[in-house]
Amino acid sequence: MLKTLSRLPSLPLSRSRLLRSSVLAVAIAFAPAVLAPGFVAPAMAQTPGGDIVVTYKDDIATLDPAIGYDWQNWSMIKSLFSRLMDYTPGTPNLVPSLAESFTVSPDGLTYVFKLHKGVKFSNGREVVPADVKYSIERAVNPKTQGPGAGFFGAIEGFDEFSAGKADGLSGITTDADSVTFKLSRPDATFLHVLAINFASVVPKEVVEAEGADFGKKPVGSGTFILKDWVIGQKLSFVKNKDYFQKGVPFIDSFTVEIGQEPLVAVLRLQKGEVDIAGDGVPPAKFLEMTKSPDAAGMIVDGEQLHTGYVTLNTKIKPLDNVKVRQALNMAINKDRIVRIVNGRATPANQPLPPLMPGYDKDFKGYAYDPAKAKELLKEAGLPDGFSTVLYSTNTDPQPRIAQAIQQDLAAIGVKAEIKALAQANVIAAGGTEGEAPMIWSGGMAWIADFPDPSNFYGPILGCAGAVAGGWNWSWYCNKDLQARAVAADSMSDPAKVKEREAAWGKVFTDIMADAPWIPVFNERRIVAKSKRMGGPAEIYVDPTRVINYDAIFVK
Amino acid sequence: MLALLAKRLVQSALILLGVAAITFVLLYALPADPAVLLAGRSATAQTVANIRHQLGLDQPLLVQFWHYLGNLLQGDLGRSFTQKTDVAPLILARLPATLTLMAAGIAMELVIGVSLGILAALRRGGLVDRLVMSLSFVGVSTPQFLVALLLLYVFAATLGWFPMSGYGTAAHIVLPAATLGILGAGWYARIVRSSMIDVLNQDYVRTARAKGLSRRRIVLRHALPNAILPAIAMIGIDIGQFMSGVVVVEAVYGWPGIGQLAWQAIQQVDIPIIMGVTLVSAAAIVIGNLVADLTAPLIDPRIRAG
Amino acid sequence: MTLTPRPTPALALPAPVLEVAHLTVDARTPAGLSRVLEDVSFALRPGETLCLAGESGSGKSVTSLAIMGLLPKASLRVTGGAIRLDGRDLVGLPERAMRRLRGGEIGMIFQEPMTSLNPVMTIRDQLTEAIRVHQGAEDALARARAMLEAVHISDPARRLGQYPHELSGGMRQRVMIAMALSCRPKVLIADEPTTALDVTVQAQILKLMRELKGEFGTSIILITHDMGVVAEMADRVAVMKAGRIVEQADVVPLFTAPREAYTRELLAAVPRLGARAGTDGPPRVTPLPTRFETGGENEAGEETVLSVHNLSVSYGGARNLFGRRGEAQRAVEGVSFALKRGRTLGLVGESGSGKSTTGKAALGLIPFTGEVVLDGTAIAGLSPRAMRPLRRAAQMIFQDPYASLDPRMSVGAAIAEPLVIHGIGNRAERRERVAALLRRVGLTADHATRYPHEFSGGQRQRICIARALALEPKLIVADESVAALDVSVRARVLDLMLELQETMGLAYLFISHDMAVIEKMSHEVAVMRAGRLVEYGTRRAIFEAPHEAYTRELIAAVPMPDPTRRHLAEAG
Amino acid sequence: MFRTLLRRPSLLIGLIVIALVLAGALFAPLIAPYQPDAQMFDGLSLEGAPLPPSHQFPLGTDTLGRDLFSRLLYGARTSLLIGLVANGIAVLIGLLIGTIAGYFSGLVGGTLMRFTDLMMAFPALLLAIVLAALLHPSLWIVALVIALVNWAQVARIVYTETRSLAERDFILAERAMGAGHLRILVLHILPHLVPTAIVWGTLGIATTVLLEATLSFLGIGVQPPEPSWGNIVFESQSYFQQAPWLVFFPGAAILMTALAFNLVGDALRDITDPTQRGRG
Repeated sequence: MLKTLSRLPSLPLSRSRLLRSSVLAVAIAFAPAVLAPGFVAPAMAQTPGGDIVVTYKDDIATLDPAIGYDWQNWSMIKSLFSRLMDYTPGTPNLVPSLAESFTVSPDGLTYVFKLHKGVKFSNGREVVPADVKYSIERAVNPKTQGPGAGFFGAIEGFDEFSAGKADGLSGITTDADSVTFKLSRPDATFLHVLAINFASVVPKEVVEAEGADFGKKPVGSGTFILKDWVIGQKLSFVKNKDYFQKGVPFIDSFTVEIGQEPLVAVLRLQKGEVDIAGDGVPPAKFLEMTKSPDAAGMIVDGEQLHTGYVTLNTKIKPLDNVKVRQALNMAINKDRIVRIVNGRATPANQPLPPLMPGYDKDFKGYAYDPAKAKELLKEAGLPDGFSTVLYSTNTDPQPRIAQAIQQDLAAIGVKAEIKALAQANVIAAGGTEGEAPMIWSGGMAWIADFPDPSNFYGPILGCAGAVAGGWNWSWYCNKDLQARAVAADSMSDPAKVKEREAAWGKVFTDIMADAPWIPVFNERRIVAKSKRMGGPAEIYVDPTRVINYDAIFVK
Repeated sequence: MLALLAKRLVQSALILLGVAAITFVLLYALPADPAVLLAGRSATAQTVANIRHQLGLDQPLLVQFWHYLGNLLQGDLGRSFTQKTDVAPLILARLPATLTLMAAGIAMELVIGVSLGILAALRRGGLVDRLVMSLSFVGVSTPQFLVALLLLYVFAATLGWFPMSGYGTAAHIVLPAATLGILGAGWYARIVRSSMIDVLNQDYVRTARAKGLSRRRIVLRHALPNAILPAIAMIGIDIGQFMSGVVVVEAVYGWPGIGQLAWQAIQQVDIPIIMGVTLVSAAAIVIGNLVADLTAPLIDPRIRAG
Repeated sequence: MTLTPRPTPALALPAPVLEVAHLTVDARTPAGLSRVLEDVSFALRPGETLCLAGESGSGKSVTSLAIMGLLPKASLRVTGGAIRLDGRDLVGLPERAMRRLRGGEIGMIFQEPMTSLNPVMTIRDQLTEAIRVHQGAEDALARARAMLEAVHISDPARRLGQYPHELSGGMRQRVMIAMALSCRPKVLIADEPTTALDVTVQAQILKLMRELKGEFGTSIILITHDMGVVAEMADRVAVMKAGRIVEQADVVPLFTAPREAYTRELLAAVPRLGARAGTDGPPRVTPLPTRFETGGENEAGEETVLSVHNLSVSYGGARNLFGRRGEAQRAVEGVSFALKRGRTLGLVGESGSGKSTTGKAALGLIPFTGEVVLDGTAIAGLSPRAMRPLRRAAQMIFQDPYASLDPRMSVGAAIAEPLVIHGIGNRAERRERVAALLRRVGLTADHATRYPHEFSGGQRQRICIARALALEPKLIVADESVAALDVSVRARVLDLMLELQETMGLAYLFISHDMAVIEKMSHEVAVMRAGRLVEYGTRRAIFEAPHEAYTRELIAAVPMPDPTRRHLAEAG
Repeated sequence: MFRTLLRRPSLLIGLIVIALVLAGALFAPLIAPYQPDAQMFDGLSLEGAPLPPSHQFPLGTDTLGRDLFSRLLYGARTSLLIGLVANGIAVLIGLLIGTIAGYFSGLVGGTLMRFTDLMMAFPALLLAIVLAALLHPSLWIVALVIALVNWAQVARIVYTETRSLAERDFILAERAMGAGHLRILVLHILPHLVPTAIVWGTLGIATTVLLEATLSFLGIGVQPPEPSWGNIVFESQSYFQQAPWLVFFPGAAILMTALAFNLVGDALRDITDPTQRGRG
């Protein structure tokens, strides 16, 4: 998941992966080895040119691909650098990018990528296979302190390297025009891993020359080049004329203005001063905008792989009692909460969002039934309810949602005190054993790094996450389910795709029997763009990029 | 004078040291572990421990503080946990914006406050006086964010006279500076009024009148330089108030100053940035007081003599 | 010049420069109008010095401000009469026209040279300003310098660039005079121009004024409460009381044959230097022979109450960063004296000579070095706790009786305070004692429930004395205790103090800058200058045969309330 | 007293407003038409938008469908409580440190005043933010934080006044009579500082209400659903265009109350200190 450590004025706007079809991305790995990079044919012709303005509230942190891991810099890094694999814009469909072609061994343990010839970094040097090896090793190297190291855990030599016992990843070898990866175990998600930002290719000599400043003066081989960065004010990106795929991107440049209140950004957008309000439409403005005649041209409303939930700490009394947890699940009026967020979400009943492979649309979950909830509490020996604490981040609308939950809980006699804190403090409380009985995940909610159900389990519901400083804030650990999860993840045989999917799906619905979460809703992402901006909605709520700067264009 | 300056400088340095120590202790006690936040969700306990070690967070508080001070003396404010860059350039990049805003705000305060104060003092007890005094009360009683939102809505969003947000041109600074200035002007008006009334009752003003000077000359040449002294002392204190005010104002107007930086850093428990911003604002306050202390003698020769 | 008894024919005498006729001024108060000046009339002839004399509140200053058109508009207003300058009525003249006269035709100087100059402007700016406003800019600077030379200021070129705080009080008053005369006004109004100055400086300034009057041909209205100054300066005198002129006459007849009772009273109250010549002690005010209430000793001067040896007090030396003091300045150095029971030591000197500091150090109120023996105990280095019993032996009375009383405490409580502190008596006993003390100082017992601001200055000083007496001290340090009082009140308070000394055997360390008062009160006199004792001896020795030139200078500088013996202005 | 009131309409107005606010706070349960934290189904439009003032909801509803009028009434309790508690503490600390530092100039006074300077140099809001984050915000913590931020100013003023008092002759007279330090401090210095303390306490309440609002605006104030004027505005600030009543009414309440306290404080200063009459 991406850290959304920032003050989000609206619903959690997080980098999302939109999965339009249920076709498993893994399948692509075994498609004919030469997949031409290309685009979903847009409805209208893209005219090249145009300079656009994008706004964000928060500072852009580093643009170093080995480090950057938040939803603002994610899409910029995507466009500054290229990777072996990428996605078709607006879809979760994997395509080779820097790789001209690739092969996978039948046992799923060896991947060979042949690189495009003549791809150049923006400093003029050609990209060679050694750069790929260097870049991934850099992301894994503990000295980098990169948050993405764990994704590469399947590559041979990972453990030695991350423990500091080796100088590099023994599993990556290169020759004149190709890179070979040897895995220590089958990883059904490995091609996705090579498409995430941490696998971006960087030029070693520049990284070493710039040292710590590389994140502020990035050099890559992507569609755009960072021309200028006025810290705290704006970043200017210009089109990389030498990008190895001709005709990409469309716009000549985009300027990211920082420090703009989302509300102000939308007001400016309506006046035509801004083209994309990066932080989306704040709730206050949402209804008005959707009702206005301009709405059709300005509002992009897309689904994302998001679930908002309340964690129930299984190590804190009385939440350690499954009946209590079930009772709480039945107490929440999710329809009302959805109304409070102006209908920008749909009620949820399981951890996985509807568009995620493995989502069980027949699963009913716990229906809203306060009477039954009270009964369950009585059975649990708590006829008069109990007192507890509900944590939430302190940015609108999270405290409001927490209050709605609080009122629902009060209806069955559960008195929840709200602690609305800065995000960092909530995360710290969640990662401390016995500290936070309940946490509303809003603003920090789980969004998959890539469209695979496995990504929704490990850190947030698996035993490995239930440690101090971990992200499994329910402190939930079911050994049986854990075993089934591991089994499902090693099913890398393409023939078993459906089976794997079903296995994962069952894991998530079975988790609900233990009720460590109250899944509340799946939120849609609302983006505001100026009317001159063209293209389908997908490229503004791109499942892999948030905003796909490569694909957007000016009408 | 030089001795005074040296003394005040050392005093200021000690105050900053105190501020650094207090902030350090406070932040150390914050219930959030930067290492965990940095490591991200897919991190193992080993990674977290590694990061903690690399940041020196596993060392005793005193050692950490000692290192921090050592670096500080070399102008090194440490590295931001989240942004992975040196803090000093981050703050330096944003400081001009905040300083510009503060300067504009203070200028507005002074111009509005001093002229209204003089006006009220001259029309003491009259309608103008009462009006000015009432307005000054409304000024100091109004929540800053309310004014910020109101000005934004009226003058930028509705009337479109000024840009809504951003930085760079003179037009951009008007509304944020007005938000800071209009409210603060109330204090200045009150202070200047009261000291002006005081000064106008002084013997030397009577002397000036006995010399047959014009009222204008008496007010501007004789009374004002004396009456302005308390207002100058106020500027030093004011900078402290402004440092708080800019957080709100910068947030509303998207002003790229250190207020926004501070707010983000607090949300992210980015201790080096919080430390840096605290020290810089404390330094601004201290320098402001210092400048006020040193400006007063320029106007008042009596202080010059010590 | 003498006033002719007949109605003044226009041709017989030069026409007055300034004529005030039936001037009436009212004050606006919440309760309505109240009269401040009533039917004030006088005429100022060319080259004449007219003194407006009177005690505080008599309307002297209001008169002068009315002439200048400087009455505070909000509260005071001329409601009748006329002020004619060269025949032109100034009452109701528009501000613009009035402004031309101020500083141009009428100059004015004030009591406090310290505060009457703008502290943030150079002397040059303040001087040239007036010249420029009234007479154009041409040679303002040269004329300013000429004016400074005319008032005999040392190093005038340098003074021009200086700020008021860099000048001494005397120099500032000279600058004020230079400023007031810079446009050669016809009339100079001097409102208590020397009251705030040391006696020697006063003599110089008075002399200067006389000299300049001749030189510039200016007529002077001199406002003063000091009959000595009147006698030294005036051609004619108008005595004011409660907003009226009670008597107006040439100066010699006024002093030799005052017609009005009030004038006589006023003159009688003025202490005259040399009045005690040939005697050893203060005048006896009680008819009976000395009998101390305490009984024990019946011979005054046996017991030494206070002995000070080699006393030094350091001030200043700004604290450095670490709280240590830097190089200190000596405020008092090597002062020694002794004071016996029932006697008064007059400590005299000009401002800044260290008199008050000596007084406070003698009571251990400020840190000092040297030896102070108070009632037989050396107090150096004593803790406040150890000092406490000694406090009963010695008390202090200050210059400003209002400031030395807690405004939030009733008079009774204030007088009882020392008794409470020392745990003397119960509530009822204390109340009785307070009543007795109040009666003792000439007030009544029912005053106890009132608050200080309800009393007049003289009464307040009596209250302070009562409080000082509460502990039946042997010694009272009186620090300029009568300086703030009007002459008539001053005389009565001094008499009270003498009477208390006679009946209770009090010893006084009497600190004053006023030679006449010192002469009246003291048995012994110590003259201080710049922190040191320059002369110390019996009163008679000091006043009748001073050894030191400085002492002689001090005595010579005192204005004599006798116009026939003018010595200050005319001597040099 | 009544005459004084009549002659000072501003004081009268201030007192009336304060009385109204106090009454509203005290009798909130009687006056309020709804529970302050009741999220009513009919309090939101079908799309989830807050409702404008109407017969049913006199000041409209907030974004959770709660009655704004009821929340403002209960919010007055919180805001006033914080104002009084925070200022009480701040004035007490300031009085203690200021008098001690002013009376015992020298090492003790110097140290205390350097510490006060340090607190003055500390960016107040930053301190408040860090402390609030550190201590987990609650009503009392917010009050405490504000007190800790505000005392330094009171201490400075008290210090200056004590210094000038300590040099007055009547204090010297007390010492000459043999009065101990405690007696002088308690009986002769403190009573003179009471008006200052009252005035600053009153003026401070205005600042405090504003600071609480600012803390809430930044999301670190009183915890929801407990209403305070600050967090009511904070929760709804982004609706200032769509639902202006959500910002306007609480904003006006804060403004009016702050104004009232300022007016009263100023008038008190004039009345208790005749020498200051007519000054700022």
